[in-house]
Amino acid sequence: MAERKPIEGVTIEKTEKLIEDTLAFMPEKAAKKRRPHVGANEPSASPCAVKSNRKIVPGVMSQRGCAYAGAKGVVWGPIRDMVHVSHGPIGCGVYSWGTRRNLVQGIPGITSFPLDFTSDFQERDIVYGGDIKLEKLLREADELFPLNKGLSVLSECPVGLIGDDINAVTKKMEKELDKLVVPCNCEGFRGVSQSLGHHISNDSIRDFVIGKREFDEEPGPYDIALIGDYNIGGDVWAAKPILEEMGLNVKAIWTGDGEIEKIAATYQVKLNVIHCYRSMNYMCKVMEEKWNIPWIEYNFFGPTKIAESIRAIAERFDDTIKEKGEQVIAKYTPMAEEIIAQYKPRLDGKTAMLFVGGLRPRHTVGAYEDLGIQVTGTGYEFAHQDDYDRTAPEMAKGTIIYDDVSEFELERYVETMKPDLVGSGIKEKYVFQKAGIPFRQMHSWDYSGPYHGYEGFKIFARDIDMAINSPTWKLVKSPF
Amino acid sequence: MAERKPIEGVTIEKTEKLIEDTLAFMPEKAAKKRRPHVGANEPSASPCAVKSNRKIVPGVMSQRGCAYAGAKGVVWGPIRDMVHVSHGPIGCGVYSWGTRRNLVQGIPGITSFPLDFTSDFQERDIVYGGDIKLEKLLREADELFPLNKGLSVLSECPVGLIGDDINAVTKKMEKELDKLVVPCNCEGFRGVSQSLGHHISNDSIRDFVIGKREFDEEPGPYDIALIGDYNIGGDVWAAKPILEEMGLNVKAIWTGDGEIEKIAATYQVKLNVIHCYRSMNYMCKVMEEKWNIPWIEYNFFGPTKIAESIRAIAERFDDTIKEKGEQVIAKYTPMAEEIIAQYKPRLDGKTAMLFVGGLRPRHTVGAYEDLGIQVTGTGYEFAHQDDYDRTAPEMAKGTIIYDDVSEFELERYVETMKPDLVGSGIKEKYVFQKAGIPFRQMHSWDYSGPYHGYEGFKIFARDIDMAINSPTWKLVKSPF
Amino acid sequence: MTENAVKKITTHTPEEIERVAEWTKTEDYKEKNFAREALVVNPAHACQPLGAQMVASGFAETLPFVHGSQGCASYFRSTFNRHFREPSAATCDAMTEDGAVFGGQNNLFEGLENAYTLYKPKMMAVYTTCMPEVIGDDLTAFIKNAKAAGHVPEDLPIPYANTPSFNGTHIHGFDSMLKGILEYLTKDRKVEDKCTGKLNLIPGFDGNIGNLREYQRILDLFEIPFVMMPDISEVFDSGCDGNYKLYPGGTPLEEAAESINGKVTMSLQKWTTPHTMRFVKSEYSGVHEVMAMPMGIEKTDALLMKLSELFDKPVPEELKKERARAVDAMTDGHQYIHGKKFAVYGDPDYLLGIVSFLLEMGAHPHHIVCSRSNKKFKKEMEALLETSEYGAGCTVHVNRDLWHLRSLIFTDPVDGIIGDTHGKFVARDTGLPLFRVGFPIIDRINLHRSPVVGYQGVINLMSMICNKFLDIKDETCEDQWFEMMR
Amino acid sequence: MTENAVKKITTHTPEEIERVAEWTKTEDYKEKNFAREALVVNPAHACQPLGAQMVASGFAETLPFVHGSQGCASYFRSTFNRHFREPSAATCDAMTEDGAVFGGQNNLFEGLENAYTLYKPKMMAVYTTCMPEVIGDDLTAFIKNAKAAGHVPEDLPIPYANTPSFNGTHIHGFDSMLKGILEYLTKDRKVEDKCTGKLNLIPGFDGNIGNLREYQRILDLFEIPFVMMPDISEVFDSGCDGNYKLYPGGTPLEEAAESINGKVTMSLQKWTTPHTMRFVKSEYSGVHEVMAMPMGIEKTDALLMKLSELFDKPVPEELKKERARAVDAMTDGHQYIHGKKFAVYGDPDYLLGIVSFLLEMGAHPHHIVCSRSNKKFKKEMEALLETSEYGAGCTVHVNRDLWHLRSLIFTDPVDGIIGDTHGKFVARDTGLPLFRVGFPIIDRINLHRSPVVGYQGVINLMSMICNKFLDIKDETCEDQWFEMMR
Repeated sequence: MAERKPIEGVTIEKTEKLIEDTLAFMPEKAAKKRRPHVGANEPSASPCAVKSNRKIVPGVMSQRGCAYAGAKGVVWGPIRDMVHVSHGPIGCGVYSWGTRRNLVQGIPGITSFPLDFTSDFQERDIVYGGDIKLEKLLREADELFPLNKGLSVLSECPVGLIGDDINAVTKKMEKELDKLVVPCNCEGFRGVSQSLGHHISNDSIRDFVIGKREFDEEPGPYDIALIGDYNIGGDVWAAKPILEEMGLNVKAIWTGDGEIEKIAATYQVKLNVIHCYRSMNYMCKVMEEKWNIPWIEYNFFGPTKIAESIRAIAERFDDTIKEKGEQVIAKYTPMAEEIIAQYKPRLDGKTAMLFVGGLRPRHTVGAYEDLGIQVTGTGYEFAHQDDYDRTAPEMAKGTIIYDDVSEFELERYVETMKPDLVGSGIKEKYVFQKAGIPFRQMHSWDYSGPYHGYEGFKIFARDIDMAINSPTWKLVKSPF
Repeated sequence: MAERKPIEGVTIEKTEKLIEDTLAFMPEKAAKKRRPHVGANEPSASPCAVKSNRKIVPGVMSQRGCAYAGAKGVVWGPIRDMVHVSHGPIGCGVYSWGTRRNLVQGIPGITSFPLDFTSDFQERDIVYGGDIKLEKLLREADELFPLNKGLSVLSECPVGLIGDDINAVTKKMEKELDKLVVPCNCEGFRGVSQSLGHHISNDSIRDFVIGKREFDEEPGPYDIALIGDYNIGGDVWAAKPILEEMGLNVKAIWTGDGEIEKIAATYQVKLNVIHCYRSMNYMCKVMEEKWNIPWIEYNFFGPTKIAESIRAIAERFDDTIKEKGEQVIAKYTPMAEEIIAQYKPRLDGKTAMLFVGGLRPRHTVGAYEDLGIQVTGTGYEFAHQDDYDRTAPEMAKGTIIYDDVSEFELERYVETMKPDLVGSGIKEKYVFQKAGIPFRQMHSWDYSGPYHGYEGFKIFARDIDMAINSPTWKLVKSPF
Repeated sequence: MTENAVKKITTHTPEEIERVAEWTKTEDYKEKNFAREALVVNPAHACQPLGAQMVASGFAETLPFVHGSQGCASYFRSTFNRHFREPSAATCDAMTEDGAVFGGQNNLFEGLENAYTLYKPKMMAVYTTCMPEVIGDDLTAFIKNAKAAGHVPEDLPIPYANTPSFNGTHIHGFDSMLKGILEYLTKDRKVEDKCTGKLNLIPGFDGNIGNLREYQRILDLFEIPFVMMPDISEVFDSGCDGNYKLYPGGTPLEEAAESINGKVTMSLQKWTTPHTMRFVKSEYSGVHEVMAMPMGIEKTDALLMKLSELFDKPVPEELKKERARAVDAMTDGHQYIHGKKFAVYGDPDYLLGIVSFLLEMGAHPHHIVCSRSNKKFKKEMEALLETSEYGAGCTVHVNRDLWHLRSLIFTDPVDGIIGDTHGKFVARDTGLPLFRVGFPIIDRINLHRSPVVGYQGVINLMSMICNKFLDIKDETCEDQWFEMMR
Repeated sequence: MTENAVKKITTHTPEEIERVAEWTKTEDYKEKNFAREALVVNPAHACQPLGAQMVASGFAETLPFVHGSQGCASYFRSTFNRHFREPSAATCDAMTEDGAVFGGQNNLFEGLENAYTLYKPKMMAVYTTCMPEVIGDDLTAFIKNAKAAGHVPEDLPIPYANTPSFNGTHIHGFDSMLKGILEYLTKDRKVEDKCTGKLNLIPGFDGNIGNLREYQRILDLFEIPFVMMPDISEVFDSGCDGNYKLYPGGTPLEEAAESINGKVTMSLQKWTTPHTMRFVKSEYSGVHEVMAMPMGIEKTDALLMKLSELFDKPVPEELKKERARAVDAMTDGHQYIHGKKFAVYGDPDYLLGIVSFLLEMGAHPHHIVCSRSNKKFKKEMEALLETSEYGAGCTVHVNRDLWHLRSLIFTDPVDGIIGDTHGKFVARDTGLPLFRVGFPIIDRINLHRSPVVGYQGVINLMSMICNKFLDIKDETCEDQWFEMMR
């Protein structure tokens, strides 16, 4: 991949100065903590110099969530046929109920469970412990929702603090209910971000799920699992058909619109294809180690990256698949070109700054570029070094890379770099819109989507055009 | 029928005084004109002393409409399969479009035509005449609405004044289109009320419709036509099933949800049963004279009158029908009793005053009485002597009877008699509601209905209870 | 077949019905439909006297008086009753056949006398129906004679307007009656160098009481003294307190008379008030302005800036805040309406406002229908469309009715329809939501109390439209697309 | 079967699925559902710190500060972001494992210092999440130490509230934080014989900005000087003018401090403010009143009369007119809601208001669900139901959730559901319209700008409910019942 062409007006010097000027507002200690997390991009440097996966600076408005959010919201919640119990006080379950847009098939409450199940801890549960209640709860849940294929128990902060043993309870109940009953010790105080929640969830899958089921059908040469697509706004439903058109059998999805028993049987596939590296790479490595399943990263944002990814995936299979892969590309390229012809003239030369989670800060860059938009800054809420290493080459020289950026910083970076669009989260959305800056909520596709695949690109292009070119922005400045 | 029992506090003397006091506000000439139109009821007097069918007093707010309203709104509009052309300026058609609630079956615009067809006269049409335009219009209408079974042309004021000859045009077009094309010279300036519009329409049916079609099937002994039910709020659909359950074949309906060709073939039936005597008695008499078809009035408001009517109609047929009639009564009486048991305790002893059109000022009295409500005043917008003669016996002694009552008078009569409900038209509704008096719009069933038949009685009872007992009335008086 | 043969009753087969039903959705049908020259089907306009009656109702203690057939008066009244769910007092002189022969003078005499005695108005505003217009009654003479003959006091104001139904629409009747009343009341009231300091505000034909209250609120915030002519805001939105009032509000007659010495006279409906404004320009002191109905941000801005300029007052802080809040709502909500196509119909001034709002939201006013107007209006609308890229491909149809609109939508679909209640049939046929804006609205409650003008109007229009689209999404999507958030 | 045997993937037959789906609608299921003791499914309440954050946001230049886990702060903020579609500033001290072991003092020190430096608040309001509550952090000491150690200035107000999520709901957190702030700010500010002359108005937990503006408008009309505590009306409804403001509004701190010398202190949410009002009663000068949220005519009347009495001012004419207009709308529109049955859920004070409104309209609040409250509330609600014949047969369910409500509706149907967005699933399952009232509303726009209190609120509620029923009628009826008028 060639290095990105430089962006007019973006230089390492300017960016470094911007960073210094911004951090100067902070108390010394805080600035010192933050300094390593922000940098001007050096596409050729390896590894990326930006530090990550550290505690947030207390008192600074971070956008981060917690381990529970990473476990419930990201990994477990999207599994459609399980009862996911938010175990602890009322809040966590309510706030994460239906707010991540991990869509599911099925009949809600009957065969799929996008509901809020909670033990709604009261004072007495803190004092006497919640294990007995949990046991009763699981029994009640299984009785009232008999078609569930399993139950997950997601611990909230107090559970860990008061020393409950949910693992004992789930073990007992798995036997009693004859279903997968999975403990996940994802108390929000653990770790520094959602990321540990992903990891703990990976551990739970490793320890309590995978290997416990097998597929009905005999394994085939084209069996794969789709890893790290959470079906936000229907992304899986736009991505999976592409893989299927390539001739691959998608046996399991981790975890968007996923089914727990198929996840448990995933060790039988031939290849794991992974979109969200951050949240799921650990399990790919586990499966590689234990079952010799290779894995490959891919990117289904924008036609350029989709084609690259189709070819890279096909490369792992025989000529049949390679040929079909090319057919898929040939089939959809005209549609993609049409979209580009429609929107690129309206967007060419615009710039965008991003700050999101998981994979998007780097994976979506190509999609913006397909539309003629250059990304001048990007960063992650909860990335690790390997994410940043993968990001640097995708960004032009001198663009700004920020890790766990605070609202305070981001405002100033945006103020100075003046992008035509900011793509970030709901907490930032209205801040930037007040400033008259077009914005898309890029965790949840701003209630739109899917953005994955060719179908998603069409929607992505429309949405980006709508955001940037909405005539409403012209009205922000009052004539009086 | 026994004379109504007296109503507490209602006497001839009091009522006469009320009338005198009210008319005293008027200029002498106007009071003199109005005096004969109002009276205290003498149930046993024959004929009723109240004068009717006179010109309204200019300058006094009458509720009356015009001949066009009687023709388009009442008689023709409800025929579902004709294109009814409001011929003249734009207004009449627009105001009468969908505002009378004569519901129809069929696919609107395809097989039924609850639309507003108009020639939208412009100055040039007044100057040069509208006949040529009308001819073209009928051709256009038939082309665009090919499944129509006929077209009616309803003249508005200017048409008669400028000397157009719509009859010549319709005659020509009937031939050309090979469909019933009916002229109706119902200019609004003709006559003193809607009533002349009914009559002119009857004439049009007599001259241009009836006799021109025949039924496919052989005539049977139980063939009847339902006359004078305009299907307001679905009344026909609540009345017709009763007649059918009695074993009668309803071959045609005049004109609610009616079909023009069946109307044209009505001369083949054995009996005409007529609900709205005012608007259709002329045609019954014509059919009696020309085709020897007997006719009978009936009343399908409230279980008492329904049972009476079923028996009276059955009386015209053989024992089969009589027996079935009794079965119908037996079948529905428990339902009616249930309704009465539910609502009468909430309504017993209440009083109501009415002022409506056609048949309702007398026909609904029994339904109110079924619910325990006494009617203390009633009157008609456009009745004739025969209507009042039929009304007097239905009302208690001393109750007030008013013909073509003005808003000014009615307000004062209501103010003094203090009924718990006023049942009248949309123009009066909000006047009385402002005064805190429960009201039902009794031309259109206040967007409810049906009120005919047993099914209708259930809705009637619910609505009357709702109107009188709505807790909103308690809020009218402000505490400050 | 002989002409008078008795025929059997005919029936259509289901196939035939299906065929015709489908045919009405085709280009072929559309072509035939648009070839119509004589037939009008489902028009979206009413006749002149209706507009005249709205004006008459909007002056204090004024009795609207219909010279002509009685049925007309009942139609006008019930139309207002249904829309406002309010009383609508008006009387008439009930001309009948003899009037057609001898003229309506006697009816007018008797009618005026009775009405005056019974209803004690401070003014009677007379307007005509077709009948006296066709026979050529001379109202100037009749009213003069009525006074001379003592039927009504000499000094009772009885302005009148000729409002033939076979010419123009309700907005033209509005214009004539308003001009008639102002001409009458202001006669000989002009005083050199006198200035009331007030704004004479002419809102135009508007069934939305909320709009009128919004104008009043804006002017109060500016602290601009004003008189609204006519002012139906209380007349057709009076309270229920146990007492019916025949004359619950309206423009005070003395203030209307003094309006000739006003500082500024402003119409907010250009297409509704040409004659009135011509009269104002020729007779009134002060500044004369015609502004667009303030729908959408830009037209509201323009009004406020004009008021600010004319009265040398800054735009009130509260309105600045409201503007920013409305823009906030627009930026927050644009995604629910951006790119959506609409069919809109109604009166010219309303249409210009709605189209302006839609363009500001990035929506397309795809089919614009005015069932009675002219080429000049069409040009003005087209010029408005040209101001925005979102107006590209949108077309304006003048003197086309709602049956034409049906063909337009079937052959070139949209996402929603904006207009009065009469559009509900085309909305149902085409399976689209109808956003009720305009007059009359006779199948929903309270909508006439919710302003569509000013910054608040922007929020209201957005709420109505976007939330309905979201309702539809929630109601029609499959389970898998049913979501907590939207 | 051995425990660790690898099993085949299971599937359910369509018949089995259908059977279960139908079974969930039965009395049998309802019984099992109501027998639940441990499991809560789809509750309609949130946790204490959310309410505390709303309070903290509502004071001028105040930074809400979460002492505890960082994820909580993000959840609270995004909840407000989604409901108001507005920024929601708040920070936290990000306690993690080490905090669990050593306590959160160091986090608090660093957090307060950084937050103070970066965001320059005039006050920081601290509230807790589960974690410090479980480990027993001593906030009084911590904050004192923070000041002593120079992390923040001594004179910077840093009130705090213990808001454990395992106790009560968001309304209790609201109460604690408000009490905490008032206690802090008013300390030593009481002056004998001094009276601000003002009304201290405590609106309670209310996500409806329109309600707050309505209170303000009413008090302005009365010309009663007031301070609203907290006042989120600008904070969560600021304009879009190109400048983001971190602190766009809120109760001025000095006015809050002076509130202790107020003429009247009034809460409009009894169930939300018991501790605050207990504190007020014990410390504040003047009159202390708890009034019901003014939903419906009678409760609005009661509020206005109380204000009139306490401030010796007549009810303003404008409000009298509004009352009459609201009653007019009710009498005109009652037929569209009379006799209809509703399921309602939400916070206690909102529920009392909604039920009062429904009873006034002749509607039945058939199932009333409060997912966390107590027997006293249940009794109060039952007493309210007993005031009207339309309350007969209606039942109150306390500590029952929206999955219980699903059973209630399936076994005993209603016509509509009133509550926040979370009810949309039960509404969909049962095929009923959801009338969105309460918090949060995260799937429609602008509803939080439309007041449901006061006379205007009556009109808004009626419009929302009745027009939706009419929409449904028009959309679902057969052609033959499709009508122009409704």
